[in-house]
Amino acid sequence: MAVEEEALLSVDAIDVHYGRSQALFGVGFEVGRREVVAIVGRNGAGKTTTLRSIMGINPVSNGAVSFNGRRIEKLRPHQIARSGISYVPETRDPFSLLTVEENIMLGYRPGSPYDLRRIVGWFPDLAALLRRRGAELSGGQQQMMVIGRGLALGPQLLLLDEPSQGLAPVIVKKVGEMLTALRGEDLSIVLVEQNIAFALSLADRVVVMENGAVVDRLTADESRQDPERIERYLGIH
Amino acid sequence: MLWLVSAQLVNGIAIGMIYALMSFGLSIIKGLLNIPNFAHGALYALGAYICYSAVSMGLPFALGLLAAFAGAALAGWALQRFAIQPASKSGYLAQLVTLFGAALVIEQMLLIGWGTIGLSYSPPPLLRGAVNLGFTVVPKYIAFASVFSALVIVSVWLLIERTKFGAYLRAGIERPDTTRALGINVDLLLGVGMMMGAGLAGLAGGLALPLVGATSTMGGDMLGIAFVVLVIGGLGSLYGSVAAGVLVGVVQSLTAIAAPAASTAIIYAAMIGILLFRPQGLFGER
Amino acid sequence: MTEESLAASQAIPSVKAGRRTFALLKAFAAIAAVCVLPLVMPINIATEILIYGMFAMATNLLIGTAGLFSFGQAAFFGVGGYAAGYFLAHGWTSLPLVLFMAFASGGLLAAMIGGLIIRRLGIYFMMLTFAFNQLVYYVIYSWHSVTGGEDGLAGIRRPVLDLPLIGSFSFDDNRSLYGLVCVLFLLSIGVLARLVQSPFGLVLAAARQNSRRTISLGYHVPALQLAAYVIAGAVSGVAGALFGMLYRIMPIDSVHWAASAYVVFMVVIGGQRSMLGPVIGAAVFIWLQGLFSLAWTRWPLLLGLFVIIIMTYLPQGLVGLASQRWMRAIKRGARV
Amino acid sequence: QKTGTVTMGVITPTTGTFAYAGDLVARGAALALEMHGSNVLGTNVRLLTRDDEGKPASGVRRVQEAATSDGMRYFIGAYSSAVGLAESEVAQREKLLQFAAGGSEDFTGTRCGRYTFQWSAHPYTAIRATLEYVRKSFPQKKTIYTLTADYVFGHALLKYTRIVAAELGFELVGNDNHPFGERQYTQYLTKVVAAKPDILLLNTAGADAVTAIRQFANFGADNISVVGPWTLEVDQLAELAPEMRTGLILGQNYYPDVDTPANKEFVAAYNKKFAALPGYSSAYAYDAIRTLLLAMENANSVEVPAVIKALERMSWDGVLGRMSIDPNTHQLVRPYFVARCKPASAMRHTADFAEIVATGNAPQPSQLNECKQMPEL
Amino acid sequence: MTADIDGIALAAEGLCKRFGGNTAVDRVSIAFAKGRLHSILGPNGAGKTTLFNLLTRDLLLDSGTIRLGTTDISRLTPDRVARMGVARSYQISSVYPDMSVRENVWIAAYRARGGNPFAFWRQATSFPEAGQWADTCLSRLGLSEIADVSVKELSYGDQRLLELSVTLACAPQIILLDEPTAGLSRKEAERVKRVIMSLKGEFSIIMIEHNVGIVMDLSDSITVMNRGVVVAQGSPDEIRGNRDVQEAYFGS
Ligand SMILES: Nc1ncnc2c1ncn2[C@@H]1O[C@H](COP(=O)(O)OP(=O)(O)OP(=O)(O)O)[C@@H](O)[C@H]1O
Ligand SMILES: Nc1ncnc2c1ncn2[C@@H]1O[C@H](COP(=O)(O)OP(=O)(O)OP(=O)(O)O)[C@@H](O)[C@H]1O
Ligand SMILES: [Mg+2]
Ligand SMILES: [Mg+2]
Repeated sequence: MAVEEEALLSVDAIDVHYGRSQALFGVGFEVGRREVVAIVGRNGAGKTTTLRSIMGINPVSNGAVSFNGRRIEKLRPHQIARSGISYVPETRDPFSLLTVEENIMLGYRPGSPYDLRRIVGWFPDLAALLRRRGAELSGGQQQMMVIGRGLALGPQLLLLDEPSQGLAPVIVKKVGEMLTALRGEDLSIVLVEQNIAFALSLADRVVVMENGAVVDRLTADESRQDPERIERYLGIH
Repeated sequence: MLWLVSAQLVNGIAIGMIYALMSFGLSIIKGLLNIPNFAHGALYALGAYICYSAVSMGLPFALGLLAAFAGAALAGWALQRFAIQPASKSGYLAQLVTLFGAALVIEQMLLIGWGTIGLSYSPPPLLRGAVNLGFTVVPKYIAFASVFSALVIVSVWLLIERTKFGAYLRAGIERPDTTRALGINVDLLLGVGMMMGAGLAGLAGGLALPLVGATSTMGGDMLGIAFVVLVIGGLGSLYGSVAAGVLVGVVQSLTAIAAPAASTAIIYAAMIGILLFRPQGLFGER
Repeated sequence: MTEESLAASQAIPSVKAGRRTFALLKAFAAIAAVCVLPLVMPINIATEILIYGMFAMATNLLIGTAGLFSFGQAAFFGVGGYAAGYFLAHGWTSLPLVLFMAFASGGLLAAMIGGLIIRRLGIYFMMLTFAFNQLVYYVIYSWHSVTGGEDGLAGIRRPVLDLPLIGSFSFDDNRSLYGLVCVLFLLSIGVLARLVQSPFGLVLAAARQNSRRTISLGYHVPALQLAAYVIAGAVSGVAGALFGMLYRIMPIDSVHWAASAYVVFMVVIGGQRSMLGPVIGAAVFIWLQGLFSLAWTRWPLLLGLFVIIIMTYLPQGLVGLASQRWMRAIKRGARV
Repeated sequence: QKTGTVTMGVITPTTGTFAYAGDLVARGAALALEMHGSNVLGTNVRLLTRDDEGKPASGVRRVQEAATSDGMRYFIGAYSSAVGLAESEVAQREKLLQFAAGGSEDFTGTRCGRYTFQWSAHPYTAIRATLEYVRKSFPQKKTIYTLTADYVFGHALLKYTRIVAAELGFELVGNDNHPFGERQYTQYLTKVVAAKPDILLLNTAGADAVTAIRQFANFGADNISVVGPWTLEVDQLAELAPEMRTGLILGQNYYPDVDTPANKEFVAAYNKKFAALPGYSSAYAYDAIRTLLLAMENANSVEVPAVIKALERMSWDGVLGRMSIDPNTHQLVRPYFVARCKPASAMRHTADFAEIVATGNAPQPSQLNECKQMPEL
Repeated sequence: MTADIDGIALAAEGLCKRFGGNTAVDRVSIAFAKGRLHSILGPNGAGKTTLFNLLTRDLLLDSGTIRLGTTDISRLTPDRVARMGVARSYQISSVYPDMSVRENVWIAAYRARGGNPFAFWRQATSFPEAGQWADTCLSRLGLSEIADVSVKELSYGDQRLLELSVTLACAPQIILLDEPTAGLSRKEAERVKRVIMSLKGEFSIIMIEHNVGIVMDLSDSITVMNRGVVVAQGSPDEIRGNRDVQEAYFGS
């Protein structure tokens, strides 16, 4: 794939601050069309902050974010979302008073390829819960719901923050299958994961972060050939 | 005795619908910002004044009502834009206090704009006089106002329930950031919702003009009742506001038979009783 | 005054040396400020500021520390004032007696109301406090024979302090009343500041942030909150009694819910996260009210604008502004 | 304290429920002083205006402050009796002369004081004057339904209504008490209409009365006459649309048509300065200040005790006519006016609401008075 | 079963909990042995967290009894239960955002060390025992370095560690852990695993966890739930071999 030629998203040396303390230091990477990029790193490395900055929730103090060739780092979150990016937060953030169906369809835009039918098709567990309120779901059910909510927007780029967290293995597997199936469509994914095996099974490329900076970039092949390379960063042994 | 009770019942229901309209707007704003709108009374007064100005310029009463709605809605927007939103970063209580402040400002502006003497307006000739129901008489205007309120409530309700607007509102309140990230312009949404709630307050004020006139303090008088209605009906339950409005109207009317002086104290006691035993209100959901 | 910040959240982590002397210094500053107050303004205004300062501090124990947004504190202020006032108007003028009556009646009423409502959360709690306030208002309003109804309770006499050996001391003079108010004010600052830094205060603050978690740690949260509610009610009652003594009348509007709203005003514009914030809020509020009302007949408009502006630009209230400035100054000093 | 200056306070509401009155009171006071030359017995007189917000506590606070910081010795202006009565306590203690107005009989009854004078008529005077007129002009009207404000003022009016009705032979067929600040009167009015009385007597005042009359107009019950012995002063008549007003019989403490030289002079000067007719609020302030200045001249002193003694002995031509002060109660003995509102077609100008149809000055029977011995100065 | 050897720490009999029409926990009977680590596995929505909520009395029971040792706690309030030695961590981090890390732990430590919550006359700092115990708990999870950081500023993973540290500071007899390693990176998960291992024996531990590796390595026994009922119970090996569990949970 010709990633350099026409990246869908390019994050270019962004700095992000929380108040006076700096959380990201010149983070940069690119995501091509129909590509899955995994971001891995230890707790507090800045993965979530990166996603939130792309989404415009945390302001970027230096650097640029381009999407489809358009600068977006100054746009407001809803404008960024409308330009085709959608974000699934690690804290899930369900809307506790809305029903599951309302939760999922909140950002739905006519023309989105992912309607309620398809989403429930991927997560049959949700079918029986559609009338339930967001707060009345178990942790894992919420996770499925908010992944669905993110997809319903019909994004070109999906930012997934630890989607496997709290899911039973059987569901993790299902999510994996679903994401694999989505690769056939016009969708790119940035996947933040602690479950390395899961991440590697999906990713085309891996970005490793440490202390708010990108410290390594690997292709899928490289990571398979040299599994130790990632493990070193994650601090096992 | 029986005819007296039924007379008061009819009267109570009619008055109750106007209360309902008032607290319906309050309920929308409560749903929106999750705060009791302490400036609601001031917006109600503003509506009455605007309506007065419109009719005294020779416009028909219907247009006066429209102007009351529009003017208050505009004020609601300004309130959201210049007071509530800036204060929201200072926290929940700050928004509340800001609304108090805004109520003071609006009330004083009414005095500056329209003078300190209260204003009166008689209903259009078509609505003057009373209908005789045999056992009681009901002033035509009161009958009109209650039916009109009911219609407004139903149509706004349908607007909220039948569109995604309601879901957006609730989502935007709970998690503004996440809602924005779903492509929804939360600030615009809050502005529009605030305009709607404020507009309804203004409309209620316009509607009340022939009944209570226009005075700068009329808002404070109404605010207490509107809160009681809101709480009894269940916070955030639109349907509850209506039922509770009627209930409060009827209770007030009926206590007027036996112990009129207690009628205000009674509705507060009722509010306390209901909150203690059914904190979500009569129709609210947990 | 100093930009003191005794927020609960700072009490534990670092017990640095010198903190104690610093606290002592602040205490002296507070006392000094209180002493010069009557020199710069009419004495009744100075007295009123301290009275409302006490009232606002007590309210802030609920709002700032415990996160219980009460819109009904005027009920306790009023009941304390009416109880003490009734005794003073009917010839019982012993100071300890009336102060006790005010303290006890404020606390007792708070215990009764609090017992019913303390488990209600958020906006429900707010609305209940509001409704009870109105109910108390209507009771006082209609109980004309005892309370004077809408005319207020008039004919309140100033109390007398009988000291063995020394003799009896009367507070008829405004300056001696100011002295009395000063002593009670400083006492309540001391008690409340201590309380906020105590385990009790910390746990209240914890329950504010996450009550379910606090319960699961083994704390009976409603009991703690009720205790705070009663303490706030009792202190408010004493403030109310002092108010009655100051103007020798207990007006009905002191029990109206608008009075509750005003004390919340004071707390919020002063700053909820510090001990002296509410006091400064009270001072500014009362002082501005006087100033604006001289300046323009439509003065509440100025007051409203002032509140909106403060809330827009100073999230932490006036004290937040002061401490920001101060921190910056310190940093600048350190760099030089 | 400034020597050589007499400071008079106008402590009056410019905000709150009675906000409309404050400016009018201040106008009247300023006019009286201006016409007198801002100076009495060679001493400079200065006016001090403060907002009492219509609240007792604020009133007391302002009076106290003005007395201690500004050397105020005389004051007028309270609009609500609750405020005035609260201020009266400060007046007795600080030895300030208060010339009050307001509906409560307590000023000159249970809570009378040597330093307080009452400008408004006594409720008995008001009711007697009003009902006497009704008795004479509408002999066929016999039954009265009363609507009473549920606080001291309303109760006092009701008490005297009973006494006067017995004196004049009216029959009271029903009464309802409504809370102060009530905005919803249809439930009471429904009862009234059902009882079919000849007369609806409003023992309520101010905004409450305006609202009640407005809502009564909606019933279209033309055969019931509305009578207000002490209900709406001329200031508030503008709040009612002409068709709501027409035919109302209202007792008045003051009406601009009052035919006395002092009033003519006052109305002319007022009209010249403010391009409007004066109302109750302005007239009260004007007449009170005028009377105080007169009393100072009579006493040949600006000291409060001397002025009090002078007032207690005085009898003079005031704005309202021949007036004097009852030394035992400090009640102003003065005429009270009954006015009848005109239909819109009969109005000569926009403020020509009514015409004076009767006057009366029957004082409260002294056996009913509860003012104990006036204390020494 | 193992229970007989050490005695029962906590036992439930016929627990039921319905939410509207949906039964989240359906006649569950379960016993937890003293000093053992007992895991609860099950697909999402199986009722595991609800079971925890019932055991700690955070939720009211519809029916059933709960016994702590020999005491019936089915009617006690949650704070009483906590004081009797039952501590829990929450699935969603549940910490005090406006406080520092140390203060968070201190609140738990103070109660655990028998501090009087109504002590409003003394300084919080005049209770050194609680402070020391809090520090011990912090260092056990490697949080000492960030003890003075405000909790708002912590990354998600650190909040999870803090959550555990607070639970530990309750100095309980029984610890209920709801997904303690969710959201933790490998290194932190490893650390948490070591901490839990070191707690074993000291306390009775009940753990909900989707990380099967950790469950299998640590557990003495495992209960599997599905749709509110217990579907299997046994040692890790037994559970690994159970076909139904394989299908319902692992999906293979
Ligand atoms: N609201 C905040 N205020 C201040 N600092 C913050 C805030 N949120 C995060 N940080 C800091 O920013 C850094 C990056 O945090 P971030 O949440 O992006 O990490 P992460 O890689 O997503 O970690 P995890 O795997 O634990 O979710 C951390 O050091 C954290 O302490
Ligand atoms: N407050 C509630 N109201 C209604 N239903 C609820 C409520 N809480 C939980 N449920 C339902 O009860 C069932 C059990 O939920 P529980 O949270 O116990 O699952 P869990 O086993 O912990 O799942 P997970 O592993 O996903 O966290 C679920 O179907 C859930 O939707
Ligand atoms: Mg993260
Ligand atoms: Mg769970």
